[in-house]
Amino acid sequence: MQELLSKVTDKCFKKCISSPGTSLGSSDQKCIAMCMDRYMDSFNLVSKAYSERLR
Amino acid sequence: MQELLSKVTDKCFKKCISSPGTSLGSSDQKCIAMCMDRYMDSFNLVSKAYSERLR
Amino acid sequence: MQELLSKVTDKCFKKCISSPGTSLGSSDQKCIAMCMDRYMDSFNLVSKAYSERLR
Amino acid sequence: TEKQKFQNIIHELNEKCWDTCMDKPSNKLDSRTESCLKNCVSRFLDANILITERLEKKATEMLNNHDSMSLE
Amino acid sequence: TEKQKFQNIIHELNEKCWDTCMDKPSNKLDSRTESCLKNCVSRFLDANILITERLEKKATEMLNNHDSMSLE
Amino acid sequence: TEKQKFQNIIHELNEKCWDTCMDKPSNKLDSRTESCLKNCVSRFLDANILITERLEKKATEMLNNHDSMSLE
Repeated sequence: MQELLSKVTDKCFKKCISSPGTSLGSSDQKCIAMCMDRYMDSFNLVSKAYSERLR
Repeated sequence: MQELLSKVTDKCFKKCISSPGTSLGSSDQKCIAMCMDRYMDSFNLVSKAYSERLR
Repeated sequence: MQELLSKVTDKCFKKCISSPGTSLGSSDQKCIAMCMDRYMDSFNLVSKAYSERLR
Repeated sequence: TEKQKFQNIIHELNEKCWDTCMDKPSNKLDSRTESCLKNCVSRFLDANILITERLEKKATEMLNNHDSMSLE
Repeated sequence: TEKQKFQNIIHELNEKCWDTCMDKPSNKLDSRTESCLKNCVSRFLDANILITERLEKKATEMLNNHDSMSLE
Repeated sequence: TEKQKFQNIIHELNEKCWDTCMDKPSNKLDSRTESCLKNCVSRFLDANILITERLEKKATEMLNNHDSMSLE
């Protein structure tokens, strides 16, 4: 969980906040929320694909 | 050896497979083989250059 | 200190020496010196900003 | 140690914000880069809080729906 | 532990394939990104196998030619 | 061990210089890439020496001025 938190923060900060402003605007927040959901989708998909290949 | 395997895979995957398809085509395979040989050339050359500077 | 040395070398080599030549020219040296000073400025500033947020 | 842990966080944060904010290094830290670095630290912490809360919410939902739904 | 090792591989693989496949995050994982992620995992494992085999072959050759040739 | 430490340095240095010098891999290491790799190692070590010296000088200055100036 700690690992996931750190990776999501790293990846989604890069994707969503290219030039940091004085506050986290609502579009930044939306981007971060979506990015986090997609990162977890990706993690599940990669996990499944890897397990299937191992069989 | 484990370290070399992991670095070669990382670097050569990035160099040779920018958009992964449904199989590893022959040109991808050729690129990976060449990339691996060059990575080992580079490793030997860097190792030699570093040793010479230390002397 | 060891960590700082390794990070400064990494970041400033990338910023200042994009195509390595046969010697470290005076402009490269100047760039590296400035880059190192700015990296330490940045470290102090980030450290201060982080401490202030924690309060 | 605590101090070491703090130093590690600063090193990592400084690396990220340096990559985000620093263009070519010059004689002095200009005000634009300075603002960018300060904002970068604050926005990174904001993002971290947002993600932590959302992650906890999702973990709780998963636990609650454990019987009726699969993880997927 | 075994489970921890598996998790670490997935974290690393996911990071690589995220960087390769994900453009701007949207409301849903679109089918193009989904295919890309699946293919990315498979191609990465293919590449890993190819490189492992070639590395073993080279190591064997080196051992066999040990007397007549230098490593260089 | 010493040998392991040496290997780790070479692995790291090779990664950096590969990223700096290698374009698309070809049948042979061409002379331009070869020069770039050799120069990359030497320049990296030059830069490392320059930074180490400067860092030591700064650390000494800080210690000497400890009473009259704050670290900022």
